[in-house]
Amino acid sequence: MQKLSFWLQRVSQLLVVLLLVTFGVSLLIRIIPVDLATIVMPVADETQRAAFRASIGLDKGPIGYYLQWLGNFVHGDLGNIYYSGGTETVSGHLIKAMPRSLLLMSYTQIFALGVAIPLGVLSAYRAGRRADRVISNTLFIFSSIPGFAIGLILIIIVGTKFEWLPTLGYATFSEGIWEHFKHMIMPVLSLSLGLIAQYTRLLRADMIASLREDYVTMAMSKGLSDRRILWRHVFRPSSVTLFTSAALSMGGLIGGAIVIESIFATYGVGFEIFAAIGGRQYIMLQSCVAVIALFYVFFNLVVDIGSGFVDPRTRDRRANA
Amino acid sequence: MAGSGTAHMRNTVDSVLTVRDLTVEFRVAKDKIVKAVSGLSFDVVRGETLAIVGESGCGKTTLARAVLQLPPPNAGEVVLNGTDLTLLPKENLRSARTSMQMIFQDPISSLDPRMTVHQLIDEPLEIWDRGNRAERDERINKLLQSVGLEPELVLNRRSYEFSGGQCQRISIARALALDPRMLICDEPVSALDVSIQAQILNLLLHMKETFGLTMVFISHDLAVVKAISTRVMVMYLGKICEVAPPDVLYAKPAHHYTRALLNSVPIPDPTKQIRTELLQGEPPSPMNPPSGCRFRTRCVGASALCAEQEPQLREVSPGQFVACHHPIV
Amino acid sequence: MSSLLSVKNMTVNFDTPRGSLEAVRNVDIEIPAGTSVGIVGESGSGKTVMCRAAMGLLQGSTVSRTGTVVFDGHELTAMTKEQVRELFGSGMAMIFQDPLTALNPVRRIGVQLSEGLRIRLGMSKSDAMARSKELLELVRIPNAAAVLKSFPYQLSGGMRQRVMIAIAIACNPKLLFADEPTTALDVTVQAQILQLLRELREDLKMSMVLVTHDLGVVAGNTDYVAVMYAGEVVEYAPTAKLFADMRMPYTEALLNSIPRVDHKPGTALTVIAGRLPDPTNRPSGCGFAPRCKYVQEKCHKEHPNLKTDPDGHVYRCWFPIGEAL
Amino acid sequence: MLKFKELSKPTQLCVLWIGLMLFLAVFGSFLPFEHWTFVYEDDLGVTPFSPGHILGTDNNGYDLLTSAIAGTRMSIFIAITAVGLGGLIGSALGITAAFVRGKVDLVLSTAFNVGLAIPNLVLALALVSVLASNVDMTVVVPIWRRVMVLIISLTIVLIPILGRIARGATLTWSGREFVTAARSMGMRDSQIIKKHIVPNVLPALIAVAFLAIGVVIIAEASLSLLGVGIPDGGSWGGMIARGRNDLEYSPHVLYIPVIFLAITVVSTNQIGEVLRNKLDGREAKV
Repeated sequence: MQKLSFWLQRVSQLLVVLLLVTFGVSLLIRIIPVDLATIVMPVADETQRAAFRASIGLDKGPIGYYLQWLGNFVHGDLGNIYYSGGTETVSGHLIKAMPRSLLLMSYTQIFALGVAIPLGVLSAYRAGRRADRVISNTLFIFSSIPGFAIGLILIIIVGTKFEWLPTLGYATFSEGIWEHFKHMIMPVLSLSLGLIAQYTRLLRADMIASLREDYVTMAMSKGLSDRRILWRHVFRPSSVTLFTSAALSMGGLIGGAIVIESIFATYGVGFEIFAAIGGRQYIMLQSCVAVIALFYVFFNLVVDIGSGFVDPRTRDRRANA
Repeated sequence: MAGSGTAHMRNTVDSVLTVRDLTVEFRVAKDKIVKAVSGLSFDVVRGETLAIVGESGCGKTTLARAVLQLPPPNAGEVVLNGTDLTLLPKENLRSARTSMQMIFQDPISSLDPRMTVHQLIDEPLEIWDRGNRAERDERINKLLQSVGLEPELVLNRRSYEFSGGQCQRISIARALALDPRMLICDEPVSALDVSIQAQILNLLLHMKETFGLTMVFISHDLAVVKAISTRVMVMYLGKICEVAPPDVLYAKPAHHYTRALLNSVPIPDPTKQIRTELLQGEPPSPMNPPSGCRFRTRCVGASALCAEQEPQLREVSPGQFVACHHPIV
Repeated sequence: MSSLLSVKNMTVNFDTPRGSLEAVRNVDIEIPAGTSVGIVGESGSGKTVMCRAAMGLLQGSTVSRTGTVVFDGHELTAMTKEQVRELFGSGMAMIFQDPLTALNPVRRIGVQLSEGLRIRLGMSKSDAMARSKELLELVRIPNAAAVLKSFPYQLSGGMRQRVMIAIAIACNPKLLFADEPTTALDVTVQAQILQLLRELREDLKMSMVLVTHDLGVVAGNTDYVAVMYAGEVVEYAPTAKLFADMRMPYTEALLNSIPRVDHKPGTALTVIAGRLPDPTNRPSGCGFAPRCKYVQEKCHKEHPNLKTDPDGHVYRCWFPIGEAL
Repeated sequence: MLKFKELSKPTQLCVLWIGLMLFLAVFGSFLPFEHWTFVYEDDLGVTPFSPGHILGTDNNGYDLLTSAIAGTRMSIFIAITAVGLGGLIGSALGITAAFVRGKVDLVLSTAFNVGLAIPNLVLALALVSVLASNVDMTVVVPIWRRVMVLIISLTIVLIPILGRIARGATLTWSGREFVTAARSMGMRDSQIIKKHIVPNVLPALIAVAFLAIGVVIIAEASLSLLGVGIPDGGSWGGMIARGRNDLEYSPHVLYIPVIFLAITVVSTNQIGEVLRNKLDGREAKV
């Protein structure tokens, strides 16, 4: 049962990362030059503030505070958002924001991969020829324009000038599927153009490397058609890096989404983080980062499982690890 | 074999290198240990060339590196000029290593691509502060000339501008810079073309004479070894099969493995094709070697005894030692 | 004897950043049906490129091939890629030096082996699998059923080479190109693979082109030998004749530089000085002239033409061995 | 090394553009223009290519050319400092981890993974907001402190990214036989790192550093756009943030900093790419 021990080891590694990340973020509260209780209760007196500190464990030192927060987090209590006039739960905000972000990220990934895979295969197959040069150069430029710039330019052209699409807000499915997608098109485009460039380049490079391998010549000498060789023999071994990078870019997407969500007022998780920082809601920030780190761990495991699926060599290396 | 024993050890005062019961094992997984070299002993006498021959995975390269303590072996002693290297503290080991230099298989990977030939050969001299600039430059020129390179043409070029054979010449010059007593060559010609192989082999022979070197020459190629060795040691799965001078070993091998190996070498002469029975199968895994004689699973002469008892090296003819219960007579 | 494969005046060029590289130039070679022809040369002599170009396996915008290749009555050089492809598998097949890189790392042996059968012979999936198992047994792989389900990296070098041979002979090719099939293997395994190839050739009535750098491998396994140097065929003769009566100084020098187990220990090796000419900047005279011990004035200036002895021995030299100056 | 004349035309343009940006960053304030905060009260929202205002003005009357030059200075300064610091610290840690192996490697690799587990922008945003916050929210944080905080935050973000690359490169190179050869000659580990590892790892890191400059420029712009970076049009990001307010009537206020930023990022990416290919070509020969 070597396999089990590999996964145990891998999961424990990731858990260590997860704990260290959340602990690190919980230290932020200690670094800020301001007292959290003062921010939360600007008009309260010292006893009330002390009670507040005790309620979230701030009086217990960094480790005590972290352990209390962690205990609550595991039980689904992500803390509260405090503002003048009341509190709301962080989980309440996240439950509303999460689906929007997840949908935005999923559409972005699907669109980016859907475009990048054929482009990558085509430009590797026609490497050095015109189609390849056109694709590579166009994408190279796209990869250098930040997503928010693309978003703002889209707003100017598509949203303001021609008024084809709404520039702000989000629509749920219940408001109509078409409405939902209309609000998503521009954010998805802004987030995905850079990714398309990145994915295409990765796939192209790996495909070109694979195409030079003897097993491709071997497949040719068996009399297989180019199309079959490309997709059946070359694509799969060449796609490991692509899928790894796609899964790991989910984290980066959340970062990118902060800006895009604030431009398009999508109010997803990215926007919540931004709002938490702007409003000095450090508990909210801490829990949001923890949730993102959870995602990171999850997608790392997806990569591990997926790459074993695509490339049997990794599976066996693990069995021996 | 593939057995153990020390009958072939000569224990003379002339021994430059004496290796006793050397064992190297790697852990590749939790409960998987590769037994690369198992309790192996040999000695190398001044002025001789000991050839270590075996197929891939027999542990010959691991052996060479363990002798140089790169990394140190798990057990056993490596006595160089009377000093046991395995017991030396780090700093002393550093200086002890200089009397034993190594030539590697991949001539290109063994030279730093960012350094000029001058810098490459100067490096060992610089580490040990051998002479001033002018003296060192003169030494570099001499070394280059002795390996057949024109100093003016090569000094300021980098390794990637040279062919494999030329890189190997540079490596030899570098290895000789510190006046070592001993040269360990790990497959120095197997990455080279046939016509270049001969050049490097002849150069090594020539250098050996000029510099009074003692040599350990590791190879998978019995033919290459025959041309340059004074003693041949055949290895199989981390153990010794047979030790003998080449004229004896090639004429009448006593170990079944040695014979099989010899019969497998293709001879470039259509009139001399021998078609004997081939060795069947492939070597077993060094993680789980067979009991008793490690070669018994593929040996035509194996008996029940071979599974039970590990054969010890013994002398079957003057100078010819074999680790086999049923040697070929 | 009729020629199964006939290559006429073939030249292969690669465009490189350093200029045009003539990897193969003006090669003529005949592979008589039912024979095994060895192609010997050092690295960079163009032997691998020659074989791949003959089969039409070189691709990309930087390669160009001229000359004619006729295989079994088909002029390959006049056919489309698709038409040539029809001949692969059942007409020509190829095995490669390193079976680890020549087998697809992520697909099971069974899939790779049965693929050709299904596409070229139109077999059903189960028939192809059954035939695949037979093929593995034919190349003497023990435990064939388990090997069908394995991935290439799980097999040893020798086993992988057997699998590759099984794939190559799956559709009963008339001609097998074996490109350094044993270079990556240990000598004992090499002997096994060479024996397997000899037996299969006999059983399947298959011709073979055996590419190697090892004159020893050629001596025991071929009927004819072509020696290549710097992109050209410099000598071509029946194997026995070539070894008995060499005409080309390069062949002789190559043979004398090989360390041999059948010679006395300590026999000095003859060294070929210098190195191969730069393929992007070939000398105008004979490519071997700077390294040749018989070199004359003329060798540096004029490129030697192929000469043919009355007994069919072909060589490319102004002053062949055994001919008075 | 690379010769300018041997580069392709587009790459030459990229090098020239980066040269221009560096020139503006260093000497921009000596050019005979009004200070970038000067308000042309009569020229509000002038379109580009107008006399007196080649790149136009925005709706507040700021000249966009002088703004862009000042922005160049800030953006380039932040990017180069952060990449320089992050590169130095990251590669020192990465090289140590890979060369020493064992526990040191475990600790440093885990630290890198912790850094990588938080998305770059989230990490930078959190760091900036914590480090740049005042006790009293109404007190404006001075610009120099914002710049410092931005640089520190972006440096921290870069350390694990560049550290991991340095670690990978070191692992490859320290497996080469010339390292074994150096050991067998009696070289000390510290000398091996200095003479064999660093010179071989460095070129790859320089190539990556060029790519990182692009990443940092974009990150700084994103932070400014979110309002936590450089305020009031002091950098390209700040200009974009300002241009955002008037998309409908003066889109050029947005386009101009975006164009500066995009060309710069294209250029650094292209130079990084060329360097990397050049190195790969060398690698292939080795």
